[in-house]
Amino acid sequence: MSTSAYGMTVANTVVTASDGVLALAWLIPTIPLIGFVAVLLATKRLGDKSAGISIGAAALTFGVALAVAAEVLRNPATYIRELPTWISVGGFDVRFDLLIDQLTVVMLLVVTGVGLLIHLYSVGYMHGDSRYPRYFAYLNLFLASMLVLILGSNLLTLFLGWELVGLSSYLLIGFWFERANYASAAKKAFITNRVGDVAFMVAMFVTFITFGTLDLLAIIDNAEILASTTAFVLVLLFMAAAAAKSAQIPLYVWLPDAMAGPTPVSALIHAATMVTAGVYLTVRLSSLLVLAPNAMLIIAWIGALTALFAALIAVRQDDIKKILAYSTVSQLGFMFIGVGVGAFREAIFHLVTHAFFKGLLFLAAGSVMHAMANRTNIYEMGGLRRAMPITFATSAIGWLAISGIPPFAGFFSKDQILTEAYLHGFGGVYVIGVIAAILTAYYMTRWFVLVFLGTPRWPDGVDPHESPRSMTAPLMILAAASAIGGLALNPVHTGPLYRFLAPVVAPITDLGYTPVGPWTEVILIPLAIVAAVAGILIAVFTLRGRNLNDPATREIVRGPVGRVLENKFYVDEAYAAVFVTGGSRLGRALQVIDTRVLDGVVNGAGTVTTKMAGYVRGAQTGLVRNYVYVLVAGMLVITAYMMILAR
Amino acid sequence: MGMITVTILLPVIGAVLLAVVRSLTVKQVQTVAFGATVAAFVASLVLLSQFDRTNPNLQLTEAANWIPAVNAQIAFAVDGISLALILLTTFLTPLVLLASTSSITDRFRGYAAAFLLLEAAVIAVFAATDILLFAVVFELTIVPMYLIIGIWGGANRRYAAVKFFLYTLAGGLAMLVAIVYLYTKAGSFAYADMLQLDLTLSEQRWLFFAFLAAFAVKIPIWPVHTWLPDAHTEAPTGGSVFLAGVLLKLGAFGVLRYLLPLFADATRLYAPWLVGFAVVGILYGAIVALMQSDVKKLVAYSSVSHMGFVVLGTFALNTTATSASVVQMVNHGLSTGALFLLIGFLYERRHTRQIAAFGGLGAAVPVLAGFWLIVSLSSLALPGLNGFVGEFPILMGTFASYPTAAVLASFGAVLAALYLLWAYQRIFHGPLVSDENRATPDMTRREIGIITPLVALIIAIGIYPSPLFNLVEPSVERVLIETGVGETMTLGGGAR
Amino acid sequence: MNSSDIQIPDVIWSAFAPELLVTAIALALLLVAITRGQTLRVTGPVAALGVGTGIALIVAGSAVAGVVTAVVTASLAGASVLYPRRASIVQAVGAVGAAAGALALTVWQFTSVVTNDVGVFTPQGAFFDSLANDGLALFARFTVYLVVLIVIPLGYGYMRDRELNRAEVEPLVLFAAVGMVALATANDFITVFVALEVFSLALYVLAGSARRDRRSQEASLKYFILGAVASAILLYGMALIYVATGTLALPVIGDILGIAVTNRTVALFGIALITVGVTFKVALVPFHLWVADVYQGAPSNITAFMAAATKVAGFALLLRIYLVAFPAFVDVWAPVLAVLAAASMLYGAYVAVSQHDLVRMMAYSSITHAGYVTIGVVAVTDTGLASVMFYLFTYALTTLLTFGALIAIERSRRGEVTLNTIVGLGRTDPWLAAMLSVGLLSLAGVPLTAGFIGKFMVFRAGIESGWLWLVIIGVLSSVVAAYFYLRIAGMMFLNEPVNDAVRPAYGQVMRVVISLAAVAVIVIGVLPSAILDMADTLAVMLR
Amino acid sequence: MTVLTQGGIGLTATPETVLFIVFGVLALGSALAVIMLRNVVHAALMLVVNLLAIAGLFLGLQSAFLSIIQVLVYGGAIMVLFLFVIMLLGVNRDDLLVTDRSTRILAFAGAAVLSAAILFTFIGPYTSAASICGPEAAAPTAVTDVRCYGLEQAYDRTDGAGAAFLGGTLFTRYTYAFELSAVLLTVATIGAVLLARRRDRDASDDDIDDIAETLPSDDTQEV
Amino acid sequence: MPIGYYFILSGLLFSVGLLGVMIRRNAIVLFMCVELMLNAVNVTLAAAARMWMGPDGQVFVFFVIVVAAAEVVVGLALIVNLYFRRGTLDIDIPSLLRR
Repeated sequence: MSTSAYGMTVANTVVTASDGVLALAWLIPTIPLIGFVAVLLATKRLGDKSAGISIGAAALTFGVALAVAAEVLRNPATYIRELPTWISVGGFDVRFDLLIDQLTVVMLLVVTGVGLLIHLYSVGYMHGDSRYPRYFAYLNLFLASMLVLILGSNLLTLFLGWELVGLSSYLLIGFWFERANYASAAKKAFITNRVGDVAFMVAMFVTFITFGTLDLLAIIDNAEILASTTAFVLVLLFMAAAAAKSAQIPLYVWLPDAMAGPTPVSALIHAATMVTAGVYLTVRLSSLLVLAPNAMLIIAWIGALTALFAALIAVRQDDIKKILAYSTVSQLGFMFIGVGVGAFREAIFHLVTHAFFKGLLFLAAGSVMHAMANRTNIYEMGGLRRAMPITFATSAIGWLAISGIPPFAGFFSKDQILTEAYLHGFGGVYVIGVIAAILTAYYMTRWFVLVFLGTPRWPDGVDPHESPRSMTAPLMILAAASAIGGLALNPVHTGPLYRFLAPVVAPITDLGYTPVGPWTEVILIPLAIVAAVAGILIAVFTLRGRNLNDPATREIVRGPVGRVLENKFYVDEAYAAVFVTGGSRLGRALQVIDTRVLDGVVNGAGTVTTKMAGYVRGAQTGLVRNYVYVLVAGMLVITAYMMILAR
Repeated sequence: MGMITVTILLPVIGAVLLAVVRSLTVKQVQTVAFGATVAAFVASLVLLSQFDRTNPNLQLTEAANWIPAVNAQIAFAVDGISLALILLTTFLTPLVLLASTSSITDRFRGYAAAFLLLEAAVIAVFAATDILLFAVVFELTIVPMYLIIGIWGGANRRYAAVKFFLYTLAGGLAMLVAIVYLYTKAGSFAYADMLQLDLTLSEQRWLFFAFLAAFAVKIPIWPVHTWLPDAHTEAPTGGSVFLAGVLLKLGAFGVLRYLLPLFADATRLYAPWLVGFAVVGILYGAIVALMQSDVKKLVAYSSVSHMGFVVLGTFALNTTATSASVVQMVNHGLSTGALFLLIGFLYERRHTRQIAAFGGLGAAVPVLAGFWLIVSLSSLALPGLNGFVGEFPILMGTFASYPTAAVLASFGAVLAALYLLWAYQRIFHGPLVSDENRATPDMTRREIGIITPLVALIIAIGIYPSPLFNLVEPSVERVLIETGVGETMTLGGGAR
Repeated sequence: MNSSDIQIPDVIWSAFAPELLVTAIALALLLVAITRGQTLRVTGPVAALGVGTGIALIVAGSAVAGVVTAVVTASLAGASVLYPRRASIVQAVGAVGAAAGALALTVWQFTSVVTNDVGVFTPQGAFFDSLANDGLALFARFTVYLVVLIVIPLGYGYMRDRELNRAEVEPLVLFAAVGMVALATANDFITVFVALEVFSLALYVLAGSARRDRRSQEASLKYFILGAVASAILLYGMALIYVATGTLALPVIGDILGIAVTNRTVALFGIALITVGVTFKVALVPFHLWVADVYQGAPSNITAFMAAATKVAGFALLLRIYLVAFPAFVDVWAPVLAVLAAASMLYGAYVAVSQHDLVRMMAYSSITHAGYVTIGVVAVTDTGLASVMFYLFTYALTTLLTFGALIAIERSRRGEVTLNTIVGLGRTDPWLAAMLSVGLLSLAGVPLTAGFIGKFMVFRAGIESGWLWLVIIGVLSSVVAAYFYLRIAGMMFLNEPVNDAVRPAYGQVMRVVISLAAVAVIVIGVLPSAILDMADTLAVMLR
Repeated sequence: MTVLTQGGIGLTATPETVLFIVFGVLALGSALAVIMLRNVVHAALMLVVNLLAIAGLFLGLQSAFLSIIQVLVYGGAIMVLFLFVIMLLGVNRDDLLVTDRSTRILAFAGAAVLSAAILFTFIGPYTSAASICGPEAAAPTAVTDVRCYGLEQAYDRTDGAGAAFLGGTLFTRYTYAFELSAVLLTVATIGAVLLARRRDRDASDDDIDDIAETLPSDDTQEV
Repeated sequence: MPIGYYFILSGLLFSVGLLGVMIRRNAIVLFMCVELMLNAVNVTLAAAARMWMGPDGQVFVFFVIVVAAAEVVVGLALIVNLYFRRGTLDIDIPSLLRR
């Protein structure tokens, strides 16, 4: 306890939480888990009412989380809640211990808070679904898993949560499994994540070989024993794992498809919480990261490219959720820019604000879809501002927040990341980030305008109306958070959140960072605002007066470039060609090898036996004279052997 | 009479009862068979209670003269490894019999008797400390299984049964020759005496391969696995469950008990090769599983892949990986057994195992789908379920010795997810179009009762595997010391 | 020249008492046949004579021999009383009685004659050692008479159904048995040759005893021609050994060849020719060609007898000749026998795979088994000798069991038993199918059957003597062999019966005999100690 | 004779040599005739000549008693039986030779190899002066030379014709074989009766054959 | 005269007999050839008996003659039987049993 945890400049003490509210921290993942099981078991008896259990569990979890957070805020330290052993074999020990520190608390609040809101929202949104209780059960399972991920004090327990969120995600994406492509999307998400998991597992192997433990604190404390090559490999492996979970190039492909799930799920899992797990992981291991500057450079570039790439794709999408999905990928890219340039706290800050505004935008989209009888094409919308005033208003806040217009939350977090990138000497990353920011403003404006402004383009028979209170209430709460969250948490570079998180992230020393005067930021901030406004204005001007009913001309970006963007750079197709077609070719080849070659040898041995038997059997001619010949021949051979060879 | 003998004899008594008393009604036959297996399970629990976990050696020894002329004894003893596998056996058999009561309508008496004999033989394999006795019961397991596949199996059962028989017999006979050789050196068949033998490396080499022939076929190690898909596909549900759950473990058990300690030098010499074959098996089995249209065949190939992990861990030769291998044996028994049970339930409803015939069943049979998913997840090593706690330490331990192999094998996990979830998707997801699918009834109370213990264990081991690890680890360490890698490779520490 | 120069041999009656009894009963049975239904006319006096002899023997001190004689002859008369007009039953009872009596006398010989008070077993020679009552002889005697005891009831109903139950059959079987035992006890070339011819001639005739069946006739003719040629070759070999050594007594030959060889080439030539003759009798490749045809053509009960007993006699001869007469030339003949054994094991197994007729399949299987036994021979150790005896004993039992079942099937069918015949037998007659399966599993060498222990012992002997490659070939052939045994079992159990499914016919006696054989096969498989110990004890030869 | 003597292979013109050459040539020639003559009766007669020639050889070997037995049993009983059967069956013409040329060549080659082995075995050690039988035999000159002792001394102790000499051994040393030969003759007799006795219902005798012929004698089915 | 010539003659006679067995198809002639072989061996035995000054060989000849007689009895019975059934003495005709 007296050791300096984390090896950070601002050290936390390590405390074993044995009493008080922190001792009850084990309840945080357990309550939703119990909720999950209880709902499943109670469904038969209680029917749709069993969903109440789930909401109760979420609320209770949020309550406990709040209490824990309050405790940590009051006495900042790293708390370990000891729990039983999970696996212990031959020097490999893993316990279920919980790790609670500042980073955990931030994540806890985001997850449980947004989670609770989405539980509530879902009451209205999922109303009438045939598997209503099961949906809530899955939500609870997700919460439990995500909380295990956040609280695990050990890479393996973290991995446990990591995988279980994948499972929940799988279950929820494929919630409407009757739709074949939804089921495929679920599977795609799981499999893609598995690829990352391999990297995660190998990373754990390397970690264990190196450190002799998978305990997070021990790793962070002893990070400096890493050789630089090992550190480089290790960081990249963790990044590969994070790239899968957080939808970065090249493993982002599952996230847009994941929009097959119910919209609140998209909001919760595929925008606010789960997909940020990769960010959490890398920030958690920041003291490892800083040992491998080259790896961080790669991370930053992955983030930047993903941000730009996804933003470009979003420009030509016309599905209300797909745009948001690519936007999420893009925003996650920003977070990884933060991680890559060493702005760990900024990344977390952006994670938080993103949870607010992206959750908000998704929920709003859900609200719109709810009103539009599950239509998702933004060209079939328009002019909803009157029909759905609350949704419109809250969406507007979300739109401004993501576009980076001050004083909304997104502005602060995104700007701080880009500024850090610039300050740390990542000029290229900064430029790409700015371009991505302009694009973000552009496509979000397009999204907003096409959905809410202009004249209605929806077909006959659709009668949009505002969603019920259970849905609008979360919208409003999130809108409020999006509006003031940034200002409240970290208005300037060294705000409260920044200071709060200081003990748990590694300081940047070695990245060519030369502290520059505050005047640099003074230049950069207006630049960011100009970029955001430029994006919005481009969108507004290009959309004005355009015939949006004509598919041929309604898009601004047309021609070959447009087609490439519309088809998402053909990445899915390329992957299909390489992995699906190639894989099935290989599979067929092995199948042939199995049946023809390996089994063929066996069966062939049988056939040869039978054939040989047939030939040999031919000697048995039935003619006694031939038998005599054989007899005499045998006699001569034996005689010859004995008399000549064996003399 | 010691508890091991009791555990072995109880099923035998049941079988004899079934064979001798001809006037039993079907109900009575079921009761006798089930009762005998449950009694054996209870007996094995008593065995567990008598077992001293801290003692790594073979214990609870029982011995009686068998063939004094050749110094052969009927000698039994258990260590943690064998006890774990005995428990797995006695746990699975009642469930298997219970599951068969509805599917096996023809000559259930013979079926039950065959199973009881099989159970007894398998327990004897795990408990034998006389190597001749081991060989005898090892071979003997073939016969009832042959009958079970051959009589109660599917359309192509004869081919599958004969293939199973000849494949395994061929391996077993090679081992028999080696055993006789060992006997001529040691002058007795006692395992303890065999351990004292001082064999030259060239002797060890061929003996190693002779033993390996028997075990590799049984496990099965690629490329001698081709009997398995056929056997699994054609076997009745109970047969498949038992085959996957228990019989495949005989080989892996044999490797641990005999191959490693007796031919330590050869083992260390050839371990890299076997690791290589294991990796090939893992990936190959998984890829071929992907291509299957028959769900049983798919699971059969998945067994090839999963047993590859067991082999990998065993020949990684460090406590972590090798102990986890034993745990993985149990896990594979549970999850693949459960999967076969579920396939059997589905088959009873639909009389087909072609994946293409299904689709959208998740809506029609949600409970079955749920269980299936859990079991599939266990099989694809989702953390929190049992498959993971076996597979991960195996890979971890292997990484310490063979990093490349471990990394390659890790991709087996991706592939496992792919084939299992793809199969799940094709069976349970998608629109519920055909009338047969729509009319498929969900699981009955009895079926839920059968699968629940398995799933409970799957989850329990996934969350709290320590008792299992504690049971096997001392024994595994003993084996590794005998194999000459006793200075247990300390994982971690020095950076590579 | 005065007659006092001629030594009057001191006949040790106890040395061949079983043969004496069997021969006497066989002659009596011949007489029974000519009474035309008045069997008591013969059996009465025979019984009187027998009982009288028995009492005399008891008085003379041979209580066991006396009792056996009296009981066997009395039972013959008893059968006559019970079935006054059924000569065939009386004959069958007489033959069984003779075999049982001979068995009793064999046991008596072992316990009282060749084993002294403190239980030490000493081989006994008689007639200037032209007859050897050693372990091998006692083993062969016991096994052969046991085979007779079993085969007579197995064949009774079968022969009746096929109208083969001619009066000469039982006596010929008994004479053949006497010949076989005499061969096993023979310790010089003359006795060997005569004994060989005794049982060979009897078997030639028996093989052709189904006179109306062309196949039987053909079998008989083929067997005869080949047998005669082989005998001639064997005889020439013996003559050459005589040329080389100047003696015909096997132990003396062994001594002479061991000390100094006048002319090695002649001896080698002789050994080569003897190898041909002897391996012809035990049917090792390439001198096996008669086996399949003869087995298939001969009446099945005779085939059973041949398969079970001839192997015993043949291997007894082989062992005695090679181990007693030619131990000095082991380097020469052992490789040859090993090659023949390997060829037999592979050939038999491979060809059997493609057979359709079960009896013919059994013939090839017997070739395979001859190969296995030969592994024990080339081991040239006491372990090997014991393993050979054990193997032969269990093989005889198993063969009888298998043929018993086949005979039961054949009786119903009056024709060949093919794979198609037995389809679904597991349904129509589970008991018989089970019995046949036990036999087949034992032949295949599946654990917990006698066959497994037999193979095990033989392989062990082989490995101990360094014949690893031979053992490996044995294993390979076992796998192939398992396939065809398994195929039969599969046909019975894994298939549903067809419409004209067989309904095997057998009486209670047959049922009991087959069951006992099956039980014996399993008991020996599980607890082989008694037989193994006995084999170890008997692995002593008069040298 | 002289030529042979000069050839140095030990043949001298003793009476024994004369006997040997005369009867040897006769035996070999008649044997070849047996296997070459197509007429069975002629072959049988040639066999008689062969048997008698061998009886002559026995004389040369100082085995007069064997010679007598040979004439009586073989030349008398056995050959009569042969001729009787031949006549009974009425098969005096026979052209049943193996017609296949290559087979015949093989057969001759086989016989030639065997003959070569025999010559190889005996020429040399058994044809030296030491192998001349009786007291007149020279001392062996090579270690491989075989000494022939001759029967003279043995006969000296008995009656000179060999009968008692033979009988003495036969009824002492080989009693058991002698007794067995009694069984052998019984077996032969019973066997002949069993096989050759013609019984009832010969007309429908072949019913079983018919069944046998309709059955598939070859396996065409696989499992 | 060296005793070896008897052995050689005997061996040649044996070869001739064996050759006869191989090239003749008539059962009776075949059988006569077997007799030739047995007789050939008799010569060897008698010669060896002389060589070794012992009675054993002569006794063996005696027994061979007995055995030959017994064999002839059985063999001829078989041949008669064959002829009555098949109307031929060709040993190539009976070949029901094969493969």
